[in-house]
Amino acid sequence: MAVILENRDLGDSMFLMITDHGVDSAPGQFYMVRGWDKYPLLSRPISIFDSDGKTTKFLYRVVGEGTDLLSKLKPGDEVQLQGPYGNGFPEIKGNRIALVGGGIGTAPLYLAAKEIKRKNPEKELVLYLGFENSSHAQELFEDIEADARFKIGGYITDIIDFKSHDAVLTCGPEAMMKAVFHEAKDICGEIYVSMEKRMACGVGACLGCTCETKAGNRRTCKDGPVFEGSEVFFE
Amino acid sequence: MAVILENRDLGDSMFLMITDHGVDSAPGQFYMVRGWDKYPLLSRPISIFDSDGKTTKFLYRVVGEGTDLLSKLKPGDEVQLQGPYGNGFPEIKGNRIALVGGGIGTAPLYLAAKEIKRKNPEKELVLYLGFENSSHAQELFEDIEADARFKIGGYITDIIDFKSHDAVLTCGPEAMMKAVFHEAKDICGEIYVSMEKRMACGVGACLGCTCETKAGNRRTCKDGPVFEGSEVFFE
Amino acid sequence: MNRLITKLAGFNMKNPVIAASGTFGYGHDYEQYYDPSILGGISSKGLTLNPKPGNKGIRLWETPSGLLNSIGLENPGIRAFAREVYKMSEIDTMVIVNLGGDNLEEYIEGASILNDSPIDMIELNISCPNVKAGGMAFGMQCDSAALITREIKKVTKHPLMVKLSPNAPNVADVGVACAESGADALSLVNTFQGMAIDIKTKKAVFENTYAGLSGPAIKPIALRMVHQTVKAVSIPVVGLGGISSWQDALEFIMAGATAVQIGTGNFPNPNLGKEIVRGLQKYCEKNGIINIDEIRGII
Amino acid sequence: MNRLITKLAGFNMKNPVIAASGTFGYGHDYEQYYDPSILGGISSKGLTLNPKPGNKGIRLWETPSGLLNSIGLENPGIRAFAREVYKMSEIDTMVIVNLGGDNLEEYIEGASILNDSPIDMIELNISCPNVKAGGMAFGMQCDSAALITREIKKVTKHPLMVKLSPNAPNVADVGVACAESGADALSLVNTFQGMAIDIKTKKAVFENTYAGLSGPAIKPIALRMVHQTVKAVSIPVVGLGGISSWQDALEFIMAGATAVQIGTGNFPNPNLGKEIVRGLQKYCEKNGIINIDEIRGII
Ligand SMILES: Cc1cc2nc3c(=O)[nH]c(=O)nc-3n(C[C@H](O)[C@H](O)[C@H](O)COP(=O)(O)OP(=O)(O)OC[C@H]3O[C@@H](n4cnc5c(N)ncnc54)[C@H](O)[C@@H]3O)c2cc1C
Ligand SMILES: Cc1cc2nc3c(=O)[nH]c(=O)nc-3n(C[C@H](O)[C@H](O)[C@H](O)COP(=O)(O)OP(=O)(O)OC[C@H]3O[C@@H](n4cnc5c(N)ncnc54)[C@H](O)[C@@H]3O)c2cc1C
Ligand SMILES: Cc1cc2nc3c(=O)[nH]c(=O)nc-3n(C[C@H](O)[C@H](O)[C@H](O)COP(=O)(O)O)c2cc1C
Ligand SMILES: Cc1cc2nc3c(=O)[nH]c(=O)nc-3n(C[C@H](O)[C@H](O)[C@H](O)COP(=O)(O)O)c2cc1C
Ligand code: FES
Ligand code: FES
Repeated sequence: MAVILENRDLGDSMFLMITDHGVDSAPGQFYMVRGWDKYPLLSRPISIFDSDGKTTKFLYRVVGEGTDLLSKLKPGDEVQLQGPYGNGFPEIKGNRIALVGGGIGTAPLYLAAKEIKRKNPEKELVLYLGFENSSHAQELFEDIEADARFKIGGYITDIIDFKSHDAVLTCGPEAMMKAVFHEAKDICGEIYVSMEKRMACGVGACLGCTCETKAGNRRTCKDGPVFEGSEVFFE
Repeated sequence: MAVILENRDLGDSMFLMITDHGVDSAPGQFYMVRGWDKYPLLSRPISIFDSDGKTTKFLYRVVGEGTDLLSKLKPGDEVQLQGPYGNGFPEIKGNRIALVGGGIGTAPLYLAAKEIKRKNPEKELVLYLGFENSSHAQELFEDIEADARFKIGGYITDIIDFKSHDAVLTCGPEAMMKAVFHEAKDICGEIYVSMEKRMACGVGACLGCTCETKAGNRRTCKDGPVFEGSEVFFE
Repeated sequence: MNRLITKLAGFNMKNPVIAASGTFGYGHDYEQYYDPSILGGISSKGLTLNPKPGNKGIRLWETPSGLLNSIGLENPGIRAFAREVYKMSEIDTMVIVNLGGDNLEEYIEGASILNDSPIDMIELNISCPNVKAGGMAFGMQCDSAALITREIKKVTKHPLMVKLSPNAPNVADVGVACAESGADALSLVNTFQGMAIDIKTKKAVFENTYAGLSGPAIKPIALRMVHQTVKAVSIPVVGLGGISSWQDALEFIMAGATAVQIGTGNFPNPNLGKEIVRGLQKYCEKNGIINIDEIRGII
Repeated sequence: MNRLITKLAGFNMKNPVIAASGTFGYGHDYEQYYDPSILGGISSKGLTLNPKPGNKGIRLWETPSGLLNSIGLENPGIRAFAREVYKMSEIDTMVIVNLGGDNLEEYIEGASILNDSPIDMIELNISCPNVKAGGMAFGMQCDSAALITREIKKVTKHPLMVKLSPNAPNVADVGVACAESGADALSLVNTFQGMAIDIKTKKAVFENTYAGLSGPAIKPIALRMVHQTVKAVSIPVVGLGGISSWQDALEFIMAGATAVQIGTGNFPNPNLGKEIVRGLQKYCEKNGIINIDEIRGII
């Protein structure tokens, strides 16, 4: 059980939850989060926004019953974190990396950017972050040593010049990731997408989160959520 | 929605919940209490411990899922109170009244005693309150102008001399109420018992709380929970 | 504009929201919450020819998102009801009597007595799992369901809705049998036979061992059965089972239900009937639906 | 002292707690939580002769205290499994292969291939509601269930447990038919056929329209079916459906289940298997029960 230190309303239905969970985890991994006992039945997959060995942070959007319950938790309340699960983003070879996020899909890109910078301060990062509305969520991304560019409304791809990048990490609505992949595929050597599927177990046991790839069916929770863009059949 | 002002742990799994619910209600009535949204399914019947037009108070014991959830609510949290339901204790004609409670069955006797004293200060009241263990719940009863006698463990009937009373109100485990009734029936003119049955609707619609009486089946939630002792077939 | 007007077996209902039998008494118990005449219909507690005291022992047991009940058709008998029927009939809505019985003769006599009552419909309860004789027995097989439907149709002058059991081998087949035998409408589901054990006493919780499961837990199964039955028959089907919100009600209507009933959902939320009527009306307004018919059976 | 030792079809299990098919992969996925060899048994994901990609579209949908799934028996095929069977067999527990198929021939060939595999039992899945051919079809009627049981018994050298469908007209009757045809044990229930509708898209959520309901929501019905089947047959019955705690497991055992399986309960609580084994052992200790047999079928 982790204890909530802060659960900050960022506006536009988004929240930042800071917990005292001190387990190290890799960018792109996620937890099955559970802020309740028996109901609703399933835990909710939420990406790691930040993890520093002392705290684990989540950026989430209230869309239904589970995230609504999460948003009502107060400092001192407990939350179950099952994980960290998933593969996370791999080491990137490229030097001019675009991190492209849409909406709440921006969440895993914070730690991804931070870790790349920590390991390879010389790499150039640009964060392209699209939101439907402006909110305090944007401010969260301002303390990374990276160029963070925001687009409120419209298509994120409109503000990206893929030619200035050799690698892309992307997370967001599938249609956005598909567009990013198609625009980048002939230009950037590495393209990684973080897929989103409904999940029950999170550990690879139920096959509920299957993602069709060129290498056959893969489990988003265990073999993913990060896949090579060229591997995935987008819907 | 009522707001919780205080939710005090009294020890021995008992709690006093004070809400800002200002509806007047009669002693012996109850609310279907709901401190959660959809789960568990049913609301929980809880007697009115005290009601003063500004607040409504409940004395409850944690025995399962629902009462456990109630005990975790904090000041400022909301709770749904459906009611007040039930008939409540009637006007008592007798002048030397015994109020006999066992365990959490003591809850409705506080307001009952208070109201009798308010309307008829001349009446003599003795509260006989049995608890399995001592706790701060006892202290709650000390501010009524009545002789409050406590029995920790054992049979409450051991400390009652029914000859010094002409009326009895009782609430508690059915076996206790049955014993009280049998010892009092040839001595006291008025004996009222407050029955406890599982309830779903609380309004008389489902017939889940039927109590067998000499006048036929009665709904504990609507026709009761208070019945004349001589009417009830104890189990 | 009322976008919810619904025709059911010749009756023009204000809306397709009916209070389910056994969960709404005889119509008046929730009056402190709302005027019951805002509902499209109300089905009475199950009535039998002779008064029934109902079952002994525990009658209610909560399960995860569900409720097991073993009321056992406690009721004052049809004659006593008929004497006071005006109390229910004065509610300006479709008044339905839920009719139970121990055997065919009782059902027939009960239906005959009701001919003189100002009610709008009989709901033939051949699906109560909580009584020993009669009850569910008639609803389990096509031939017995057909027989009783035919016999009641012969004697009743009221429209006849037959309430089906989800415990039947194949509920849609039973529905077809009833439709062929003259039923004017079907309602489903009644409760699922379930069980609970008290591990402390090492006994079944209910004196009858089994009891009837209702509530949100059963909704996915009930919805599937309603969908299957709608596809199998051409008479109207009234859907129920676990409806707790207007969205749930809409799922049943999209699955083809002409109307819905709300049972267990009334218990946690005594305003449910009102909320569903309003929610469906607002949904139609927002989506430019003139009459809810437009989306009925869309799936 | 281990008070939970349980004999099932000739096998001495450490305890009566089995991980249910389709919810525990091939035994290793929960290893970060506990050593799977503490379980009494593990049933594999359903395997078919030929690899299956499973169903397209949404595969999971949460319902009140329940889960609808439409996985569609995604699996690598029995030959691929058999080549790597050592990975599952090295777990020191009763290793069960859950066997599915599109038609009788496939089932038979699958069972034959498994003769060379070091497994302890076959669980014949004639109850999967999520595949078009085969699957549940065999489990719906007594004669087809009897036929397939007989045919598999002819070819397999492993003990045979037949997994029954709660969607059958009468699950206990199907159980009797399987028992008479040579089944060594029965397991029930598989998922209940259910449905969900997405009111926003006005479409059924699942591509196959219907899906399988599991989880706490179904427990009361599953328990009733297990109780009925236990009374009807003399072979061991393994009970499952919604078990989420050792108390739930105990209810099934008191209802007569020789062992229990835990499926959906693993998802919200990945420690469930461990907790149930411990909980049952402690319960026996506290209540002076030398072996859990003493309370099995007490109801
Ligand atoms: C690997 C992964 C990482 C994610 N990271 C984040 C994150 O960092 N921040 C964030 O806000 N959201 C994230 N999501 C989406 C998040 O899981 C859903 O928004 C959430 O489960 C919705 O739950 P709910 O109870 O509020 O909604 P409901 O609609 O009530 O949920 C009902 C069911 O559907 C599932 N579900 C609904 N929407 C989604 C969805 N978009 N993806 C997966 N399952 C869904 C729920 O888990 C639940 O089982 C992530 C999803 C995945 C798969
Ligand atoms: C008219 C009336 C007045 C009551 N007043 C009080 C009071 O003032 N303080 C107090 O602590 N308790 C009171 N009770 C008892 C209280 O309702 C139960 O203790 C409570 O419902 C238990 O809920 P749970 O979820 O904690 O237990 P669980 O066992 O988890 O509940 C499961 C189900 O059983 C029902 N149930 C369990 N035990 C009882 C019981 N003893 N009586 C009725 N239903 C039960 C629950 O309501 C629920 O539906 C009263 C009961 C009635 C009928
Ligand atoms: C307490 C209770 C009593 C019921 N009594 C009856 C009855 O008398 N006649 C009947 O046909 N159905 C009866 N039912 C079944 C309901 O009308 C309904 O078919 C069932 O509960 C499923 O719907 P729900 O999930 O909305 O409750 C009863 C249900 C409950 C919970
Ligand atoms: C995601 C999922 C996949 C399943 N796959 C299979 C399967 O391959 N074979 C099978 O016999 N049962 C399968 N089942 C059914 C379960 O084994 C079990 O019978 C059912 O879920 C009821 O038990 P539960 O409520 O404990 O989950 C599956 C269930 C789920 C939830
Ligand atoms: S969520 Fe179960 S396999 Fe991925
Ligand atoms: S609780 Fe429903 S009639 Fe009393």
